[in-house]
Amino acid sequence: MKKVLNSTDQVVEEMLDGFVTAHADSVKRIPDTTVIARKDAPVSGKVGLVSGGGSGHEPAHGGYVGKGMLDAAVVGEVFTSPTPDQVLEGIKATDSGSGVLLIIKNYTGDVMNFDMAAELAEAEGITVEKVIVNDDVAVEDSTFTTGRRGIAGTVFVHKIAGAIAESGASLAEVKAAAEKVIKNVRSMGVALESCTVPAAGKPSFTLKEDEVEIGIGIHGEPGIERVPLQSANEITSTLVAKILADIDYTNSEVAVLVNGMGATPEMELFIVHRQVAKMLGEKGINIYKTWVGEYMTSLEMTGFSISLLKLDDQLKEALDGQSDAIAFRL
Amino acid sequence: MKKVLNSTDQVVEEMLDGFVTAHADSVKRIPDTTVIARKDAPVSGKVGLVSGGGSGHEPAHGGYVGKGMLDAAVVGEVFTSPTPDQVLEGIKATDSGSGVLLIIKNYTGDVMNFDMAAELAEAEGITVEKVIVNDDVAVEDSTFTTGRRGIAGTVFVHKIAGAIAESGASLAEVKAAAEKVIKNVRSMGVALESCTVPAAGKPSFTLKEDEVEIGIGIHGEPGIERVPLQSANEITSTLVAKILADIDYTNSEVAVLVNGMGATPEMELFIVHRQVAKMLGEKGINIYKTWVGEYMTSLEMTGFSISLLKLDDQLKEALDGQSDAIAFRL
Amino acid sequence: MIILTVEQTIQWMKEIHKRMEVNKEQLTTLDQAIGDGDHGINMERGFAEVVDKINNTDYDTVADVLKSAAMTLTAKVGGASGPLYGTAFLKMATALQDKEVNQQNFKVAIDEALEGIKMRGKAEFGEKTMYDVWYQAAAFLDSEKVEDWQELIEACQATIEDTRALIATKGRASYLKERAIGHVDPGSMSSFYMFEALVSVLELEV
Amino acid sequence: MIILTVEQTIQWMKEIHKRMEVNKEQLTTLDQAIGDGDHGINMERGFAEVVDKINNTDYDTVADVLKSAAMTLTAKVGGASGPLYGTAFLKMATALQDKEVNQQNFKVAIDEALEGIKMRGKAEFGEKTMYDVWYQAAAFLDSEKVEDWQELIEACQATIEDTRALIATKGRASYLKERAIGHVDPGSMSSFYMFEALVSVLELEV
Ligand SMILES: Nc1ncnc2c1ncn2[C@@H]1O[C@H](COP(=O)(O)OP(=O)(O)O)[C@@H](O)[C@H]1O
Ligand SMILES: Nc1ncnc2c1ncn2[C@@H]1O[C@H](COP(=O)(O)OP(=O)(O)O)[C@@H](O)[C@H]1O
Ligand SMILES: [Mg+2]
Ligand SMILES: [Mg+2]
Ligand SMILES: [Mg+2]
Ligand SMILES: [Mg+2]
Repeated sequence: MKKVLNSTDQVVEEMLDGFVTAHADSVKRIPDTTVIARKDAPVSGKVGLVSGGGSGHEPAHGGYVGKGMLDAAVVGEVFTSPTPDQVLEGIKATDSGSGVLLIIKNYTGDVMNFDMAAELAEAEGITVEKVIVNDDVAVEDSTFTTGRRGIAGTVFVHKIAGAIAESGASLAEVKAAAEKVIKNVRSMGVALESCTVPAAGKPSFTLKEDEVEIGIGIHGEPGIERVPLQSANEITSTLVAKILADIDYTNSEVAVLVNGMGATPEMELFIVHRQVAKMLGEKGINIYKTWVGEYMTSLEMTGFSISLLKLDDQLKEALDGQSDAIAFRL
Repeated sequence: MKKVLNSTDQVVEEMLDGFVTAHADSVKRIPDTTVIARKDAPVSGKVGLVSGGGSGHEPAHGGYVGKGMLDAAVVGEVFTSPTPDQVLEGIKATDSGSGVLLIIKNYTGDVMNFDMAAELAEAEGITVEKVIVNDDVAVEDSTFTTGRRGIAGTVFVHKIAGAIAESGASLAEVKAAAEKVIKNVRSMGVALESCTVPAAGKPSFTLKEDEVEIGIGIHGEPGIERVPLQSANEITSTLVAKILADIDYTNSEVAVLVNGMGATPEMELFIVHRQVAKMLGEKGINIYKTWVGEYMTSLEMTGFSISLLKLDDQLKEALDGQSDAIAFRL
Repeated sequence: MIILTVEQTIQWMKEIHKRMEVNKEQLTTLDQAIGDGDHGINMERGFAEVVDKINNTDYDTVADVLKSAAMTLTAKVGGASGPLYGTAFLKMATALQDKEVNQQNFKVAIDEALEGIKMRGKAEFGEKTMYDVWYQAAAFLDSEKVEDWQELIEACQATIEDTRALIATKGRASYLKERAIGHVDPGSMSSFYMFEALVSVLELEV
Repeated sequence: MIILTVEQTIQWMKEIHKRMEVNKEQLTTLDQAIGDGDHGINMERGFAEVVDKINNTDYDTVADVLKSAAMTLTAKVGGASGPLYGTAFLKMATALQDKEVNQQNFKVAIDEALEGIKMRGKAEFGEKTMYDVWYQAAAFLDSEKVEDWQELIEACQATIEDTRALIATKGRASYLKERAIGHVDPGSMSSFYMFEALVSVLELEV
């Protein structure tokens, strides 16, 4: 393992320290917690938006804290959901009396820890609502199982719920908008190489020189299928086809997110986007706006994910709203 | 070599295509060239700013095209300076009659190709000025040799010259501001793992499991020294000490750029920034603003660079100016 | 007859930590195969915190020790296993509140822990999770009076082996469908170490 | 006596391309050691374009062929080698304009090419660049009348070996200081192939 670290059990602490030092003009760390909050949190009269998860997904989630997006991000150990008490601190730091919405990615750990935090917050008299993002079409959506995972499409939930909250909407309205995004966003990813969790010291999985893993999650979990390395166009087609098969995008306008998993050169992401745009064009799906870059990473994993969000007028307006978040300026 | 590509000799073409497709609202590609220009170029009454270089440094340089930064970026093959005719197209696309400033990184190839383009442009009656960025303190500054390289500090030149140009300044004034930045910016980088040029198909260099290369350039050129892998704090200290030894930053305010080379997790960059901030604090150097992320990459190289820009009031104001560039929104 | 004293309970936590330390890499490797590769790290970190907490606290009852462990696991582990084990130990603590720990009460406590995991994780038996091991442990305690605690270890051991053959329908391993077959569930393994640690202190002369 | 016809000049370019193709990886490997690892790629791409251009054009003079090559290299290669070789061939073309290519005129043309590289690259002899090879080639042509063109190849070959021992003070290799010692300069190597290709066509029966 070759990493720029001081000590494997201090990575989160030191990252948070470096992060708030770098961005002290817009964010703050709630003392003795792993919570990054807007500098002006709680914002009076505004619904608080709290998300988070394990670390290792940078710029998620601290990079999405700022006016127009999240009020707080709660950070756990690498790839490990934060604990209920930390999430509770995030909730308390952002509640201005208008209630708090938790944006949770659908992983057992995240759901349980955020649930427990919500219970604790309710016990303290804070109104909390939750939405659970499950955009990953690689995983089957079934009520008998854990259901689909939440991956990069979550960024759109942050952005749109953030804009709606900024407009002064009520907790119920912000939640409804977030759920509309969740209903309309689908994603899927692929890995060419694994990442290495610092404390584990060895790669999470191993692929052969000519193999890729289709349908990976964002924690180095294995995907659904190993296939031979194909051309950029072929891999992209596989992912896009799977996404398009899941909900009907016909004649719609979409936002596109081509997300690098950590080590993929941006050059390759643009080559992927080229094919995404081509396929959508052929299907008569109109691209409203595109983001290409690293938005929800898995440490230094090589690979990418594609997310498509089906838009309506409300979502478009919210997507265009101003954002001061460090990793999503608009 | 495991990459998301269709064909190694189409990478630049397909990347450019994907790039303009993704960002068609703000940039355009000059037809049949490798020039990315502001959609509204040439901007009447404004000095044109043209930079560029080989590709593989994404988001440099296309990501810095936009209001408040570059008017055009001219892209070459991977790690290979663009040719004079392409640079000439960039100049022609951005000259509104107020002249064009070329921002060149100090590499023999870049300097020669941009020089030839400037001669061709002058022959066509366009006033062209040039500045040469040489921020890399890993390389000795000597008039007998090629001199220091231009690396990530170039982004500050784009930003500040861009803001000055946007304010309606003359070519001479924009050039003077760019030169002031060049005089006051220093950088240095380190690699943990090499990158692989697609057409080469194998890594540019090989490091042992416990070795890092100090003082690398941005094209996979070897650095100045191989040393054992050290802690984040130690590596950072080495780089910062070298930078601070080069010009006197005492009692000054600085802008900091911690730049990932392509595959380094952002988490690690923040751990580096933590130490940068600590060292500067101890020396009484005040950080005015910080950027942490990928700004001048070398494909999927693992490693990072640190840049420090010494600021005065003019530079601060220009640094704060609005920018619509995709990779440097402000 | 009291089967577990305060001293033994403290020792139980220390024995768990010892096992998590020794088997950290094994648990992480199991989790790399069908999860996200942090289970050993999570468990070792969590029980190190538990031991730390316990070393700095005085306890009057077994329930208090278990409650300390529960709170610490919940607050320090995160992930799926943090809330699940936190809940399990909290439910045990509640069940044993103001009670001496004889076999009957302990059996009830394990039943409660089992219910806690089920409630928190919405797991059923046979979904290839830690629930399977707790389920077997509870079933074992239901069977008459225990003569030889080693048999508890064997029951748990068998369950672990059973998880190997299963498709998972809860937790991260569920994403893998058929590909999870052939791999032991990491949470079942760490639960096994907990019961193994328990038996090692139950058999202690105190 | 005419030593180079239009046909031979066209063949010269094709022979260069052939060598760049065959030695693409070698040149790239040399450039990986002390540069940025693209020299073979640049050269192969550039001369492929030259051959393409030449195949689609009719030429009356040697100068015209060389000018085509120069323009193509300048417009298609980029990097350091593009402008340098572009300039070299352009200077040769200019020197041979309206002249037949006898040994005397060819010698002058190589001198001009040498001056062009020097002007463009600000290089001197002994800086571990392609200039070294052109310098030796020019020096060789200065020495009386050439009897055996193989000697030109030998002169260039020796220079390449000489670059191995040098510290570079121009180009990317200069960043490496002492670490460049022991490595052949990639541009010198590609220049060697150009002269090797030249000799192969000079000795052609036409
Ligand atoms: N819904 C659930 N019910 C019961 N146990 C579960 C559930 N989900 C996961 N687990 C258990 O948790 C273990 C994983 O723990 P850990 O790796 O620490 O958390 P995470 O999956 O968040 O990384 C699994 O091996 C499984 O035994
Ligand atoms: N200033 C210079 N003068 C003469 N030759 C040079 C100079 N700089 C570089 N070269 C030659 O160019 C070669 C490198 O070419 P190439 O790899 O194609 O370009 P780049 O260095 O831009 O990647 C070097 O090996 C050297 O022979
Ligand atoms: Mg985890
Ligand atoms: Mg090059
Ligand atoms: Mg896990
Ligand atoms: Mg080169």
